[in-house]
Amino acid sequence: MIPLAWYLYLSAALFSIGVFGVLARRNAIAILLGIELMLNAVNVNLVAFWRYGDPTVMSGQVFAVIVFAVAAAEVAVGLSLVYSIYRRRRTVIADELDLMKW
Amino acid sequence: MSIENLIWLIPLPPLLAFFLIILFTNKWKGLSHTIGVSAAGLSFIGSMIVFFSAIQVEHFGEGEHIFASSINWLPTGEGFFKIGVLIDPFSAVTLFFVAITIFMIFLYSVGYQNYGQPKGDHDHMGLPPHGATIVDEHGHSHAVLSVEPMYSRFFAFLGLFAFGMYTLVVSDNLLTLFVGWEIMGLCSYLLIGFWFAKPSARDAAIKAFLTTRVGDVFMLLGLAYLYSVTGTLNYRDIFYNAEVMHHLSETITPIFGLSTAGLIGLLLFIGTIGKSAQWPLHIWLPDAMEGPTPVSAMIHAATMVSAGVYMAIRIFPLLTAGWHGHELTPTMTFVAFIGTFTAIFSATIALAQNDIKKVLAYSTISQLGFMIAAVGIGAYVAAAFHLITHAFFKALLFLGSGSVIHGMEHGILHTGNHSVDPQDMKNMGGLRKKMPITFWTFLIGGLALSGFPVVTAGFWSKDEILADAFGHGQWVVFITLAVAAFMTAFYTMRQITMTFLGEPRTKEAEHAHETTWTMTTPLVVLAFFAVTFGWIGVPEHFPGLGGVLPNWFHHFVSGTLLEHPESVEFSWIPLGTSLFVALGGLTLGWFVYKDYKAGQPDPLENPFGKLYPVLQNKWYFDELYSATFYRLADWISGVFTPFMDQVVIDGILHFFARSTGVIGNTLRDKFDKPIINELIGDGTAALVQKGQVLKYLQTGRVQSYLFGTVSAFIVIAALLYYFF
Amino acid sequence: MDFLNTHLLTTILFFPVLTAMIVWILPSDQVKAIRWTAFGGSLIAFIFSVYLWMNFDPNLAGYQFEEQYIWYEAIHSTFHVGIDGLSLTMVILTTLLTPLAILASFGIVDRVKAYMMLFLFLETGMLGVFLAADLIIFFVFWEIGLVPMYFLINQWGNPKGERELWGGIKISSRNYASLKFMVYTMAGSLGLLLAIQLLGVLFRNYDLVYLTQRWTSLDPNGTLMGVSTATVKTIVFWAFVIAFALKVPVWPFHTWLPDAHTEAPTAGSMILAGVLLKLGAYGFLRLVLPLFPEQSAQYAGWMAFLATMAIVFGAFAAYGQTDFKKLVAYSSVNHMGFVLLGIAAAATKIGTEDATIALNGAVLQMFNHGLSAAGMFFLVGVIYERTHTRNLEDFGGLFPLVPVYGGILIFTSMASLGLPGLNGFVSEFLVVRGSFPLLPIYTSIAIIGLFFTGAYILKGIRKVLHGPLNEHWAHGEHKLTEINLREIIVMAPLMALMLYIGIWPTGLLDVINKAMSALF
Amino acid sequence: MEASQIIFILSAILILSSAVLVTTSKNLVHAALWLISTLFGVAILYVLLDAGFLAVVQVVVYIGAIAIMFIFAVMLTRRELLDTSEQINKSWPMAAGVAALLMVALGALLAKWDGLFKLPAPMAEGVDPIQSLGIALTSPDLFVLPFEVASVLLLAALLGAVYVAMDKK
Repeated sequence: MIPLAWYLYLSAALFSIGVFGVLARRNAIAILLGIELMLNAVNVNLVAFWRYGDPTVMSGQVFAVIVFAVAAAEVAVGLSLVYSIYRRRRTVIADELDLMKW
Repeated sequence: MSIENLIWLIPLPPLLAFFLIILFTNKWKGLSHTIGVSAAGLSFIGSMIVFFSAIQVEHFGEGEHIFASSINWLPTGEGFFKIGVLIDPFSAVTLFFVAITIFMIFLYSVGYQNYGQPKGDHDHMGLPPHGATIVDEHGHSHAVLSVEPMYSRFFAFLGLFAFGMYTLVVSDNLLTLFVGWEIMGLCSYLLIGFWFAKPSARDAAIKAFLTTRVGDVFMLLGLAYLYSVTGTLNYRDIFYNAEVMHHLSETITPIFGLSTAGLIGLLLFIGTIGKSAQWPLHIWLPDAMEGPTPVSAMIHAATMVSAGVYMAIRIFPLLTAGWHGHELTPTMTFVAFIGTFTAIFSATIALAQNDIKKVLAYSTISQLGFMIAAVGIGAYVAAAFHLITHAFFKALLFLGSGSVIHGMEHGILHTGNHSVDPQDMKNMGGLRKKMPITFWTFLIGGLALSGFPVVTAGFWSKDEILADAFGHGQWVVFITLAVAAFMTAFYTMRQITMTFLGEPRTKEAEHAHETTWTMTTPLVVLAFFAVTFGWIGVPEHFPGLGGVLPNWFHHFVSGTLLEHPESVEFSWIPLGTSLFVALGGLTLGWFVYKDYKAGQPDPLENPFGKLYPVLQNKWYFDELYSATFYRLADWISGVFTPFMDQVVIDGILHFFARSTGVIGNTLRDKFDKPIINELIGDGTAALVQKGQVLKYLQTGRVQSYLFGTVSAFIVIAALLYYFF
Repeated sequence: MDFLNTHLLTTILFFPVLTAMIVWILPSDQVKAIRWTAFGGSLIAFIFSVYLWMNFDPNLAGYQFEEQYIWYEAIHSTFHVGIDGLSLTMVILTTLLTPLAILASFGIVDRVKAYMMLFLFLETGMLGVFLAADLIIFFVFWEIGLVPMYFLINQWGNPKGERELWGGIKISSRNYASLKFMVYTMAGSLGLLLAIQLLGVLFRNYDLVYLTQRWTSLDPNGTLMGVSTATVKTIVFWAFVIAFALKVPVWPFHTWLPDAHTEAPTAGSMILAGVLLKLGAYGFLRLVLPLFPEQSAQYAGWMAFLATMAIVFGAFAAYGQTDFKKLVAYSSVNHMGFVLLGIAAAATKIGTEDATIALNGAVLQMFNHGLSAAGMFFLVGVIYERTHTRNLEDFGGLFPLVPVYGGILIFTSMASLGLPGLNGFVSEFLVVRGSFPLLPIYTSIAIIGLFFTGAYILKGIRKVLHGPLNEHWAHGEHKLTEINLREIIVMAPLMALMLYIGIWPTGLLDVINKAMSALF
Repeated sequence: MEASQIIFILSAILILSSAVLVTTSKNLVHAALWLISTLFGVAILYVLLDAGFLAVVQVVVYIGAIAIMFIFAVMLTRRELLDTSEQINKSWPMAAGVAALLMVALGALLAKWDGLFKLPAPMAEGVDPIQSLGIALTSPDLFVLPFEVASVLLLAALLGAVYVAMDKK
């Protein structure tokens, strides 16, 4: 029997790693990878709460499914944006994409 | 089908013809006139059935012995305003002459508008046809009459016109009468202005519409008044209802101390003045002769203007309310004065006119004055009788004059001299040989108009009016009308002499030509009625003839109202007078004009002296109105109202706008700029400096924003968690 | 269908907005699609309102098809819409004229999308006023109708023309006209809003039925907020009257009308004359008379005086114009004067048979004027589109060139003139009949205006169609072309209705009559 | 130690170490591959949590589609396949600080919650979680609307992605 705390701490750790990845990586694709980590952390949380709460109420799983869909959509659009930027600017380094500064 | 349903249907065929022609068959002339004429024919047959059914009913007109039916039309609060049809004795006889004359007009128009002739060389819509050139098999080219360019439209308008007239006659209340009345007003506008491209025709049309509308608005007021007092406009409910009439004649209004009935009657009668072209609203009728010659002219002589008299007779109980057979009430005095004055006034003008149609136009006004005068002295049966006989012979005369003009146009095309006016009697003469049918029928009509004794209808009806005036002791009316009748006979003979007798005064008159059968047939039919119709109204006590034929007309028509008027006592004085004025006028006219030659001044010019141009210019009434009413209206609409709107009202408005602007500018110049801006300063410079530094926070990098967001989130969450 | 039956009014009300949204997402260069969508949308709204007409029961008093939604709870205002015979007549008129006006503006090529959207918003604004059963809603829609009209005049109005103001300032006349229209109406709205607020503050409610009941049953000798009830009522009464009088417009508040009409695009004039002017008269009937019966009776003489002035001076002014469109514009002042005359007469003795007849006449006159004024403005637009002039002196004798147009113009003019057998006569007669026993002097004077109505109508026909042909329009590049099929289709329903109401007004009048009997 | 606890600890180690490598490895292809490994670990957790369907979806959709897409994207956007330039930006210590702070904060937050050491309730007899999930997603009373909205979102994303990535000459 695994206590709920294990899952929660694991997901918190995974989320924090994801946040680090998003903040620290230079490559835009790597930033997206970080986001994927964060989304997975959330999903773990959702499913864990479903299992440890009332498993007959399916909201947790449904939320997870919808997070899948959102993740897929986000990746599709995000990557195509990255690709589109790359075609124009020949770079995917986030720091160099600062046209919107002062 | 019951008679009541048939009455509903009588006005409809011409209306259908109007819509059919306007919407669909406008392009096909033959089809259009077939539709128009057969519609008129259908209505004619229906009218005859109704008429002959009516005269077979015993005591027709009394109580329930009438044909009537009605339906709800306008909801008014709790109840309904009903409209319906009614045939009582008076409308039955009116229907009779209306049906005949309208049918004849339709038939006549086919010939008059040159059906079957080629298309004109230079004809345009809106102008009379100028004639066409055709080349025969020998290579000779002839000028012939050309067909009217708007031929179909003409029949459509006639159809609408007939619809209006029939509606007016068969309706059972004053509102639908007014509907028919105004529709005819529109048609007269359309028909007088038929050749709208001629400025004179266009202006005449507007003059006709507006002048009659002066009367109409008063009439509408009268209708509203009557309706609000009695709660109905139905003839039977008001005029055939002693209680209502009593109430109306007993209540007194604040205006001139007239009784309610008298005031309403007066208001409605002003409508008659307009429609029947009585003085002082007579000015439109002579100008109405601008319409296509005989047809619109005859409409304005035989049918439409009769509507005014028709209504005057309809509202007879109102006009005579409070009258007991002796002293005339104020309203009756007014009516009698208008009628009598108009009769003599326009007879004087007719003496000096040279246009064949204008003479007839003024004679129409004069004869209508006779009828109105008869109504005014309380002799409504005589008025109705004269209305009908006049309709027949005046229709005949107008159609005859149209035929003459047509013949003259033929002559003009032959000689090619277009400067000759085909309507000017000075250019005619000797036409009796060229146009025999026209001559004989015109002669019959002329004699009827003059009141040629015994044989013609005009004699009997005019005699009855004079006898009534005499019998009721109205000496002024009697003498004035007798003088007018004398003038009538005189100018009628003048017209006949100048037109038909003697020798042709121009080449064109020599080459005039009799017209086609579609034009002459109506002349013959109408001539028949112009003679025979008088025989149904021979007074019972007339020496010799009286009692041989029953005075059917008087019996029948007096059933229209509750009180049956008695026939007046026979007296030799009016009979002698009418014999004298008729025969004397005719003889004098012939003597004065029998030797009239081309180029001579009119024989009346010398004896009349300075009066002659006054008569010729119609007593300068047009000029008088132009100088007063038209100028006043122009001033109000052209000067006063723009001043009011643009200077006064907009001036106030602009004053406000300007003041607001001034206040705003003052505030800015005197307060904002010197005080606020100077004292407090812009207050923005410091902000700009700080912004210069702070703008570097805006790195443009996604990650630095995200960093800020996450840090802020943690800090805020921590604060919230620990402090709340 | 069930949804439709329970939400019919809101469906009609917001269908134009929905259509406008669809128009919005269409690409701007697809002009045809935009036009037809806008036309189709407004036509469907019309079909709905015909369905409403079919299912409406004239025998019931009070509102039908009511809908009430929570809207602004803090001030106790609800989104309450309902319909009775009076508003039904106006709704039919609005939904009928809008598709025709849209069809009439197919000739517009400049910024079609924005134009059509404004038009559809305008329709919703007008419908909202007629349907509202809550004062706040009434006011909101009242103002909504104003904005699109402002832009229609300001942006799509006659681009030519300059107007010199004081001190040599020159502005384009369409700017001047639209600003005048806006400022005039806003000035009235100010009082209206304050008056509405006063009622709302007093009773903590804006529902019309409730307010009418409470407001009219106030103790007349009591005080409100320290002032006597009668004084408060009089002040509120005049606030309402001025707001509505500006919109009608009543003499002497009418000077915005000729300017706005002359500068507005054809379809804008059609709606302006056809429906917007009716908002003012509708306000009188819906709010002023029911809320202030005593004050209306007290000041009926003044209202009748203004109405008579409008009739007489409107007619004279129309007669004096040389601009065809201004002539028609002034005719609106003249015709709407009869509406106000009927209302003023009815106010003197509310509830009597005469008053009911006068009100029947007034409402029918509103409907009739909607038809004939829209028709006349459209016809002026037709000829203006071809000749680019509105000066009557530039025309003359055009009848042979354009016989069909001429026939239609004469027909419509005659309806406007009040020829019996066409619609105008019935309503004018009813107004005169109802007003005469109540206000004989004013009615008699108004009749003079009726005479001049004839004069200016005939002047228009005379200058345009009759007389010698102006050769300028007969040949070459200026050759005048006949009215086309689309334009005939715009006119056909108007003409059919004019004839139908003229001959058989019973159906429509029955609804109006029952509504008037129930309302007063 | 139960077997499930051992499995959990093993997969947790897998997840966390791969996740760290995802965020730190210089070669992006490697990072993407490490992501797959992380996702696989999460799938194991789903199995442990009796969410079989999600585990399968995780493998099929996430690993099979999303992660592969990343690899494609990485390869499409590299000038040279082996990019040796710096992959971590200069302010990475601050990022690490924030991440650590977040971890501490979350940990502290969790530590205060009473239900932390709750044990799972036994699964109800005769209830198939997959069937329940299916019903939940398609029943109008439950989640059909969010489900449909999600599908619209996917469609929109599909169109958007195609549009954005399209090479407009």
